[in-house]
Parts: sequence; structure tokens; C-alpha cells
Amino acid sequence: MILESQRFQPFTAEPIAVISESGEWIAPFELDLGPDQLRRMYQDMLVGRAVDERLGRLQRQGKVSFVAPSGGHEGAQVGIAHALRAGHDWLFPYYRDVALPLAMGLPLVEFVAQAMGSAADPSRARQMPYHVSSKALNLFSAASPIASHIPPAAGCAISMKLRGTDQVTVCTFGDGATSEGDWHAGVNFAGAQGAPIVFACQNNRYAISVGFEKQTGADSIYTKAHAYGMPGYFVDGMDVLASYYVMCEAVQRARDGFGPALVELLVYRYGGHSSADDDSRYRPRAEVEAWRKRDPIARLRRFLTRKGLWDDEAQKEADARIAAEFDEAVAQAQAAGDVPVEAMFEDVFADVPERLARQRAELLG
Amino acid sequence: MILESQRFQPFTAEPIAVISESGEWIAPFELDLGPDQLRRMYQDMLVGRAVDERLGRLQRQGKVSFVAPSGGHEGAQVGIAHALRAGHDWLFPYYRDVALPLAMGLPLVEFVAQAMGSAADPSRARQMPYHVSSKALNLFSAASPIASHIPPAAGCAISMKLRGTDQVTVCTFGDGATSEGDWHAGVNFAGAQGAPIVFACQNNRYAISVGFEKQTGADSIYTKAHAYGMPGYFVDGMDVLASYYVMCEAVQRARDGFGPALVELLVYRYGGHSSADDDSRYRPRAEVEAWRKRDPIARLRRFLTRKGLWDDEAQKEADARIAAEFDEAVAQAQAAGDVPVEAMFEDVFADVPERLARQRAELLG
Amino acid sequence: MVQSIARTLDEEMARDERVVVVGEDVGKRGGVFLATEKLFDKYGPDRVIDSPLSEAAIIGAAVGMAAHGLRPVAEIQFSDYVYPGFDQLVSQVAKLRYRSGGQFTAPIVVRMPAGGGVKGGHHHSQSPEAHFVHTAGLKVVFPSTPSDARGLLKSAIRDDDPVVFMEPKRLYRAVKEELPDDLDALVPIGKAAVRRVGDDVVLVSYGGSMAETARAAEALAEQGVSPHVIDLRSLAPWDEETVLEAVARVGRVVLVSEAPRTASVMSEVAATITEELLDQLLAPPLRVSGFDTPYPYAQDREYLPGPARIMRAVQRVLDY
Amino acid sequence: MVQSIARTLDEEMARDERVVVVGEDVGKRGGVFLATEKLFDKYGPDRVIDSPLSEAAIIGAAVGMAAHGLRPVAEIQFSDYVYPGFDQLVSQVAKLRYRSGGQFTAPIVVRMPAGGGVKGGHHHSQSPEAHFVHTAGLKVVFPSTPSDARGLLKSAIRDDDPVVFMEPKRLYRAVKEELPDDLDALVPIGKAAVRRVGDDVVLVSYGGSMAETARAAEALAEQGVSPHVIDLRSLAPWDEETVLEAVARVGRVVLVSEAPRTASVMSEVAATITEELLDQLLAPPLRVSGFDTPYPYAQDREYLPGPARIMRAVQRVLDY
Ligand SMILES: Cc1ncc(C[n+]2csc(CCOP(=O)(O)OP(=O)(O)O)c2C)c(N)n1
Ligand SMILES: Cc1ncc(C[n+]2csc(CCOP(=O)(O)OP(=O)(O)O)c2C)c(N)n1
Ligand SMILES: [Mg+2]
Ligand SMILES: [Mg+2]
Repeated sequence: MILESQRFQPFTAEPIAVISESGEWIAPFELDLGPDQLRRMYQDMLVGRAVDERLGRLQRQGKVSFVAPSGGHEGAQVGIAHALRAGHDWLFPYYRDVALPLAMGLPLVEFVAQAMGSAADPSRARQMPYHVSSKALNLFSAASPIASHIPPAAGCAISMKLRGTDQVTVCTFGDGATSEGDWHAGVNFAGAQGAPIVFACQNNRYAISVGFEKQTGADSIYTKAHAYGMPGYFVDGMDVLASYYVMCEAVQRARDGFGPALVELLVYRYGGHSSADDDSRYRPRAEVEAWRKRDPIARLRRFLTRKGLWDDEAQKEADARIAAEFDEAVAQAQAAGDVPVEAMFEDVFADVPERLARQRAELLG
Repeated sequence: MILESQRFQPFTAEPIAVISESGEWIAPFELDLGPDQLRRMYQDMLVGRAVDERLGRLQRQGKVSFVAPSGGHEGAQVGIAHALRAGHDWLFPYYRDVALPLAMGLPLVEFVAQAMGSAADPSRARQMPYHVSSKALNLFSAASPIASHIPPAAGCAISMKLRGTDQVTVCTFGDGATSEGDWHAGVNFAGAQGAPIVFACQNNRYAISVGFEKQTGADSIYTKAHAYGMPGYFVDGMDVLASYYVMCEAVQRARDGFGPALVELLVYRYGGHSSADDDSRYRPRAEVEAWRKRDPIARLRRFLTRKGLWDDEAQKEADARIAAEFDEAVAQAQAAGDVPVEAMFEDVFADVPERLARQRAELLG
Repeated sequence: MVQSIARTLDEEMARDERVVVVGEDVGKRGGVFLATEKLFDKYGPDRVIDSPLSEAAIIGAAVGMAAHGLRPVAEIQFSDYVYPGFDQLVSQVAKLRYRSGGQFTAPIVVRMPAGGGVKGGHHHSQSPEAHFVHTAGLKVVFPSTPSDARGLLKSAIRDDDPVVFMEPKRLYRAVKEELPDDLDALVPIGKAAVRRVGDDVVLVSYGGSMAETARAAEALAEQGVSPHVIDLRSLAPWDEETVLEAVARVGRVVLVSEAPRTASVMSEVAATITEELLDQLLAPPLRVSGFDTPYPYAQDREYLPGPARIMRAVQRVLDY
Repeated sequence: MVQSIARTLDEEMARDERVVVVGEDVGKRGGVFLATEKLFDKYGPDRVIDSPLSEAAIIGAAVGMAAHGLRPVAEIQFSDYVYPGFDQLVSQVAKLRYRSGGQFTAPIVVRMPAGGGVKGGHHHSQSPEAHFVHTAGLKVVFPSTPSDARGLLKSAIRDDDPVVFMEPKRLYRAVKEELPDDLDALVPIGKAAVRRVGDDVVLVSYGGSMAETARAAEALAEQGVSPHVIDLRSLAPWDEETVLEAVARVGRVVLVSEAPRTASVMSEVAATITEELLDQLLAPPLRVSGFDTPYPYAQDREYLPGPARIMRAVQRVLDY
């Protein structure tokens, strides 16, 4: 049940794009975003890219135990972020979401503090880097087990529906996640309940080393929407504006009571799977290079330049501002120091039970 | 990749049928089954129906702890059974499969002995009734946890492929099973590997009391095949010949190396979910009556009668023969007596480990 | 007991509109054991949700509902079927508060009929409580009486942490009991109940096995042996104080549970008792338990620790 | 140790063409820890199968492959990720032989790196062995040395029953060891290894904690205390004879494991020791273990039972 009024059709053979590689507007409708928001989207992508570079350095310095590069995913992530009502809607993210939470308003210091495991991390240094969580932003705590957040996301959306809030849940994940049983269980429950949720797959066609053709017999993710009676949208995730417009439509559809949708955003992972990975074992360099030419940041920059909304001057300023923000965030995170050892025994339950208190004493005397 | 030569198209809007309610041949191709096989199919359905009646009686007499009525499923089940090479291909069944294993050649006494928990049960009275298992017939041991047999079935088919046997695995389940994560995980792995397996769903539109519309947002099961890159066939499961022909085609496809398929057989469950169920709490009687008019047995009988292959005389003989077979089977099962108590400690492992031997002594002194 | 549970769910749903029920067949069917009978008619499909056939969906969705502000009571049709949802229980339910530094919590109740004695074979008879008790972040209760079921279910629903609520299915229709009118008659999680005071041997049990333990205690009393009977009721946290106090006084203890023995809840109770009370023990703590086999079908009764096995163990600790 | 595993898999695949490897990233990537390195190039995609991202698919498919005649070795990338496949392990792997009366069996090996100390947070550090040991029908081993890993992996692959093969990931690159040339150098499942003979206190441990236990033993020896060190190696079945014999002789025992304490493998060992040896105990068996919290991130080191905590426990049993 797609509305006539809607701009995009589900199940298109080709990924939806609104700006061309060379930066022209190619959509059948008018651009309706102001210069400020366009520039903000661009700079939100720059911040995401900068995280790879800055945290990568901290990782090599041993100040961060692990990084998950998101270079190549920024277009999809920033498009998703701008389609949400931050602080009102809920996001159930996964570890590769970097530009996404930051563009939603997560303070850079919180991201950095979480990665460094400092006391400035609102989740008290309880998880590996790249597992953000923000109650203030309705940003559900990311968990490592792939797809384990899908059923909770479905439940959140079902709650939104039965309580009649006009909120929407957005849930992100990679292509590999779609093979997990929990992914199916959660998407199917949301579909059966017609809950207001958008499942957004960042398909970089690899699950660590496992290529897409070994992941599933289907030749795409969006076709899997058929299994749940929901529309499946196929989007060029290297096109931030296409990602934004399609997500807006799917989110609006859900908000208006037309139920869930599955959106596949085609992206690429420029870096290794993580700082522990050596992707040269399984990925031809030529493939990586080919995708680098399709960089989502360069693409939007061409578009902005054509429209006279961006130039080298602006770029220099932005780079400088972002670098300064990072220096500041790292400084704050370090200044906050470490979480105390006894914090290990807290938040298992609302209160520390006797048995745990005795174990704490066993350790701390 | 469907062969030109094939008779049926996947993803049809209407369920495939080859004989009409009134028993006329309505398929665009010639019937190519001899009188004997047609009569065998009919009588295989009669045996399935008789199990409901006879074991239901034993259950009320307290000689069987539980029954799972399969009345209404016989057309689909017998169609599946005749499409397999018994003893060569593998079947991963579920608890509602009754006419299916029997039509494949499972001795009636084994089915009855399993249900009665007698020593004549080849699986040593280890499971509830309606959980058959036959190594001789490549009939994998049925397990209660819904859909837990799907990944094993996929693995069996993957083994068939990588060892280059020309076997096919058939895996059956109900509509509710398709919601389990394990169902998705298994079907997806089979699809990714292009393994020779046919997933056959007996869709009676209820999972105990849960109606199909609460089970999934999709309006059918066969459409779920899109998610795995395999063809989905939609069949009238009350038409034993349609079930047979479509299954034959899907099985042949798999045997010829064209990979897995999902077949949805639309059926109805005339009885309650089990002897523990009261379906009047959730199912309108009128609905049950309407489906009884579509009885797969009556339908084939009309067809056979039109062709002069069946009459009241034949029916009387068949009923009498089947009744006698049951009397014999029940007698044999009872004569075999109970399994010894100490059997409880065997088959946990190949040998009884010391620890278990001590526990056995604890019980038996 | 099952009527007590249905009534309690009704009372709590009436008290707090955030309480919803979700599971397989909990709607019109009222649950396969009728633990949710009449709730659908009274509260409708928004608060009594028939889920698809997926335990991961049931438990996982409950987590999201709870994070969003509801108080879901999830039903797993049989405890044997919790395993498809086990990752949700271990990775989401048990760890949400911890991993988010207390920002998000999962105040849910996961109800499940457990235990054997119903000729259900190994997939309708298991006692998986050890898996839950071993998982940090879960509270686990296993009442044996209708009033404890009511009082503990109320406590569980009102608790800010997740509670696995296990129900001894073979006692569902065993005992009738007058329930107090007080709608806030809570039974605190973590407190055991002394069912019988005695001096010769301490019998510790919980859930379905309380029935056989009580029968054994009766028989022992008739033989002039004075048993002290403790019903743990809560397994995580469990009432170490009550158990240790009794064992310290009596010096002999038999631990009765139908769950498989190895690395079980009673292994923990036994280990804790010796750690704390070695010198007061007049005999080794003995476990009478289910066997380390899958739950059988034909030997449904023999598998369970019945009065005879319990009394043999008591004899051993008395003769020690 | 990880090279020893890769080499052993190669040896067994060369010996028996029924042996196949299945898991996430086991192909070209050679596994995220390189435990299957070079196997893909040597044996190809039919015997080294990159699975979709689903542990249920990996473990479940292995069952079907085994039923059909193969000898699959499944890899779970981290033991923390076994839970999505837990139903397959409990409902299919552990029960297939039993429920079919021995008609069908699942001779598979499920390998998984386990344990902490790698700054992996709670989803790359857990020690779930208690869940497996509590599940009747599974054999469980947890070697701590390269040669035990090789010998036990060979035994596991050749065993006619399913074996959960746990690997202490923080020791993957810790010790180098000369491996015997003998391709059939099996280590029997169920036999412990005495690492050090002594008279004052028995230290029982396994897996990753063997490293800290050995260090503690060194330090104790320097202080003139003579520790007897046992490496269980197998957890199901575990070597009761070797442990009981030592404890009966020495009278004092400390049980070291990094797994959470409650209802753990060491709870079972402690319970069994007191059941059998109450009168020979000069002090209560003490457990030094991980805490009953989710595995932390910041306190990765403090969570693990290090030499200091082990020695404090030894002091307590010596002073008792
Ligand atoms: C249940 C589970 N199994 C395995 C892993 C190990 N693992 C971490 S990331 C990953 C690949 C995920 O791929 P995808 O979903 O495509 O996301 P991407 O990293 O490509 O963005 C795997 C297998 C895990 N985290 N959880
Ligand atoms: C994992 C699991 N959860 C719940 C159950 C309880 N149960 C038994 S049958 C059934 C319904 C199955 O419905 P369907 O798959 O449609 O098969 P049908 O009985 O209709 O043929 C349920 C929920 C189970 N056996 N296993
Ligand atoms: Mg990916
Ligand atoms: Mg059904």
C-alpha cells in the first residue's frame, strides 16, 4: 500500500540516485533543501571521515583498542540521520554507525570517550569502541552480536504503535546481518504488526571477508522485503541526497501508519573490517580503487560546487574546525580519566546484590 | 533459472491445481500416472485419515499420550511422498507428517509403536507420539522445536551437493515454522549454496490458534522465496495430484543442479492442533465446515470414480484392509512391551560414561 | 497455580496500563495452559499480543517495548522452547543495563512452564534454570505454590530488572489455595520459605520437586525423622542466609531438584554450603536430581527424583 | 596454539576426506584468528565453507552434514556468538542420538575461541562452558597448550559424538611448543593432565586460566609452598579420578576458572569433591573465578583471576 503522492517506487531494478557521479541533479522532482542543510550534510560526512583518520591514529598509538572504519558509508549514514526527528524518533544502530549518531547530535566527546573507554563515556566504559548509546537521543545501546538489536527495535516500534505516539524507529545493520535468525524474527514481527519502523541496510557487499554471493542466494537485500509484506527500496548509498529522500519517504510512510519498510543502501567499506582485519587477503585492490572513485563526499562536493555552495576556502575552514573539535574532544575524554574498578560490579542490577558485594570485597579487600 | 521444459511457473497468483473440486482433469498437460499409482495415492490418503481416527481412539483410551491430527493434510503429504525416491532421497519431516512417512514406506507398526512408546519403536520410545524416525528410509528424526530441523536439512543437502550424490533433500514444516529464526537461517544457507533441497510448507493458516495474518505481514509463504533467490511455487494442497506434480518438478530441478525451491501447499487442519487443544476457542465452525467440503480424499475419489478406477466395492475392501492392518500393528506394538528403564541412560553417547553409569546404579541400585 | 497466574496478570494489567502480555497463543486461546485466559477479551489485541512463532521475536521485542516504557510479560510456551530466544536473553536482556551504563534497562518478565512429569518427552519437560542462573544480569524465580506464584509474579512485574519466571507445569492444577485479597501481597525476590521446621536433616528444593520433597518429608516424619524443609522460590538471587542458617544448625542437608545434576543450581548450593560451613557438616551435602541425560519419554516418572530416591539420600546422610 | 590448530585441521582433512570446515570467514580469510589459514587454498570451497552470518546455520548445517556422513568441524568466530546457534546445539546436536534411539548421530566438532584478557568487552571475552557442560549429550574440551589442542582436536574429530572444542584465545600466540610428528598423537577426551606434583595444595584449572594458575604455582613454590597443579583439559566428561585422588592425598584444593562463579563448572567440581571426600578435606574447596557480572571492558584485567587472587585463596586454605 504505497501512497500515490509518494516520489519513489519500491523494488526498482536500479538503485535510486538523485545526483549523478559528476554532481548534477537528476531526479524528476525539485530539490527542496536549503543551502544550510546541504552544507550541514556535507560537513556531517566530513566528520565521519575524520573519525576514521583520527581514531585510527589513536588506535595505532594504543589509546583506542579497536576501530571500525566507516569510510564509504557516510552518504547513507548522513542521509538516514537527516531523515529522523532527533530526540523524538528512536535509532537502533550498529557498530559501523559513526557519521549517523554524530549527525543526529551525539556530542563528539561522547563518541571519542566511548572509544577511549574514559569516564566521560555515558555508558561507563562498558563496551568496546564503536558501541555508542545515548538515552537523551533515543539512541539505543549498540550491541556486538550481529542482528541481536533487530527484535528489540521491532518491539520499540510495536510499543510506539500501540501507545499511539507518532514516533518512528529506524534500525540499521549490514548485509551480513540479514542472514541471522534474529534479523528475520524481528523484521517479521514488525511486519505482522504493521509497526512504524524502517529497516535500513548498509550493504557494502562484505561481511568481514564473506562476499555477498556467499551470504545469500538473493541478488539484493531489498527483495527480501517481499517475505514480510513490506516495500523494499533500493538506493545508491553513495548518494547522500538519494539516501535522505528515500529514508524521509519510508519514515513518513511509517509515521502515517502505513507500516514498516526495508531500505537497502548500496555502499562500500574503504577500510578493512576493523583494525584487526587485513582485507588484502580477500579483496582485490582494484575493486577498492574503483569504489573510491564513487566517494559520497566528493560527489556531494561536486554538486555543491556546481551550485556555488562550496569552495576550497570553505573546505579549509571546515577541516580546521573539525580538527579543532577533535583535539578538544580527545582532550576532554582524556581529562575525565578512567572509570573506577568498582564500577565493574554496578549496573548488573539496579542495586548491587549481596553476592556481588561480597565478590567486590574479594577483589578490593 | 527455471527450465523452459518445465510445466509450472513459480510465483503464480493462484494456487496450482490439476483436478477440479468436482474431479475433472483441468491441467494443460496430459495425466501420465497409471491406475495403480493413482489408486495407491488414494489409499495412502485413506491410511493417513485412519491414523487420526484410530490413534485418537487409543489416546482417549489412555494408550497414547498425545495425537496431532493431520486430516486435511493428506493430499499435500501423499503428493510429496510420491515425488521422492524413497530410501535414496532424504526427508526432514515434522510432527504433523503422518500419511507422508507411511506413504514413503514406513511400516505402520513403527508409526504405531512410536506413538504408543513401545519397545517396537526403532527410536526406543524416546520421544512423544508423532515424532517418527527411520534410518532405513533416510527419514530424519523429527524434533519438537519448530523449525529446528531446517538448518540440518540444509546441511544434508549441502553434503549431497559437495559429494555429488544425485540425492535430494525434502524438508516439511507448517506456516508458523516460517517465523522462526532457524527457518530463515537454514533456507538462506541452502539458497546461498544452491543445495538440492525442496522446502515444502503445509500452510493450514494456523499455528495452534495464531492465524496467518498475525504470523507474518506477507500474504503467502511462497513469496518468501524471493528473499533467498529461489523459485516459490503456490499449490492447492487439497489436490494430491497438483501437490505431486509440482513437487516432482521442484525435486527434479534440485536433482538436476538448479538449486533449492520453496513450495507452499495450501491445506487445512480439520482437527484441533492436538489432543490437548480446543480449537473452538479460536476457529469458527463454519470455516471448518467450508474446508471439509474441499476434502482432498473426496476430491481424488471423484476423479477416480469418473475414470472408473474406484467404486464402493473397492472402498469397502480398502477400509477393511486398512482396519486389519491397524489391528495387526497395534497388536504387534503392544506385544513388544515396554522399553526397559535402564534404556534411559543409553544413547546419550555411543557408550555410557562412568558418571552416567553411577547415576544408573543410583536409580536401579 | 495456573488460575493464580491468570488472575495475577489481570490484577497487574488493571493496576498498570504499561503491563502488556506477549507470546504464542496468549490471545483468544488464552495460552496453551490458559495462563492468560480472558485477558484478550478484557484488554484487547494491543495489550495481549499473539506473536509470530519465534521466541527471539517474543523476548527481543519485549526488550524494545520495555526500553520504550512498557512493562511486558513475555510467555514462552514451554521452557524447552526458550533456546531460539536464548541469544536475546543472554546478549540483550541480561546485558542492556550493564552495557549502557544504566541508560537503558529491560524490566521484563519472561514466563515459562518448566519441568517434567507430564509425559512430554524431552522437549516439554526440561528444567533449564541453571542456564539462567549462570547468566549475570537475570533474576530467576521458580515458585511452587499458587500464592507464591502470585506474590512473586507481582514482584517480578514491578521489578526494574528482568526476571525469568519459571512455572512447575505439573503442579499447575495440583494444589488449590485461598489467595489473599490484598492486591499488593508481594513475595520478595530472593527470600526462601521454610515449609517445615525440623532438626535431623535439611531438605532444600524448589519448583515441581517441592511436591515430592514434601511427600518425602511426610514419610520421614512418620518414621520419626524430623526434616527441615526449605523452598528456595528464588534461584537468582537465592537465599543463602536461610539455607546456611539451617544447615549450620542441623549439619545434614539433601538438595532436591529435577534438573540435570552437572553444573546445576544445586551444584552451586552444595559448593556454597561447603565453602561456608565445612566444619559444621556432619555429612556431605547430597544432591538428588534429574539425571545427566536428555529428558526421557518412556521413563518420565523414573527420571524425576521421587520420595523413594530422596529418602534413600536422607538415609545416607543420617547413617554417614 | 592457533598454528597448532590450523596444522591439525590440515592433517585431519588430509587423513579423512569426510572432514570439512564450515564457519564465518574460514575461507580466504583463514578465520579471524587464522585457525583455518591456507586450508581454503589447499582443499577448496567444497571442504572449507564460508557460511552466511548465522551460527544456527553453521551448527545446524553441520548436524545435517554429519547425519549424511561427513565429519564437519564448525567454527564459531567467538564463543560469545554461539547463542544464536544455542538451540541447534541443545535441541539438535545434543539430542539427535538419544531421540532417534541411536539411528542418527551428530559427530561434529564445534570450535570456538573463548575467554577474556583481550580487551574485547563482554561480547569477545565470555566463558560459556557451563552452558555446554550442563547440556547432556555434549562432550566439552578446553585445552591450554598447543600439543593438547592438537591431540584433543584429533580425538574430537574422530569421536562419534559431538564435541564442543573451546580455545583460550589469549593463549593463541602465548606459548611455542614442539609438536610430535606422529599424526595419531591423540589426547584422550576425559583425562586431565598433572602439570606439577606437590603436597601442600591442589590447584585445579583449565583453559586460559592455566597461565595465571601456573604463575601462581611458581610464586608459591618460591615461597616454599608445594602446589599440585591439575589441568582438566576436558570438562565433559571431566577427570574425577585424577582430581579426587589428588585432593584425597593433599586435603586442600583451590579451583581456578575465569568463568562467572554461580552454577559453573567449578561449582560442580567443588560439589563433587565434598560429596566424595568430606572427611579428607582439611579446608573448604575455594573457587577463584570470574565475577557474576557481564564481562567488563575497562576492567578486563581485574575481572580475570590473576596470580594475586589465586595466592590469596591458597593462603586461606593453608591457614584454615
Ligand atoms: C552473532 C555474531 N556472529 C559473528 C560476529 C562477528 N562479526 C562481527 S562483524 C561481522 C560481519 C558483519 O558484516 P555486515 O553485517 O555486512 O556489516 P559490516 O561490518 O559489513 O558493516 C561478523 C561476522 C558477531 N559480531 N556477532
Ligand atoms: C520453538 C518452538 N516454539 C513453540 C512450540 C510449540 N508449538 C508446537 S506446534 C506449534 C504451532 C506450529 O504451527 P505450524 O508451524 O503452522 O504447524 P501446524 O501445527 O499448523 O501444522 C507451536 C507454537 C514448539 N514446538 N517449538
Ligand atoms: Mg557488510
Ligand atoms: Mg499451521
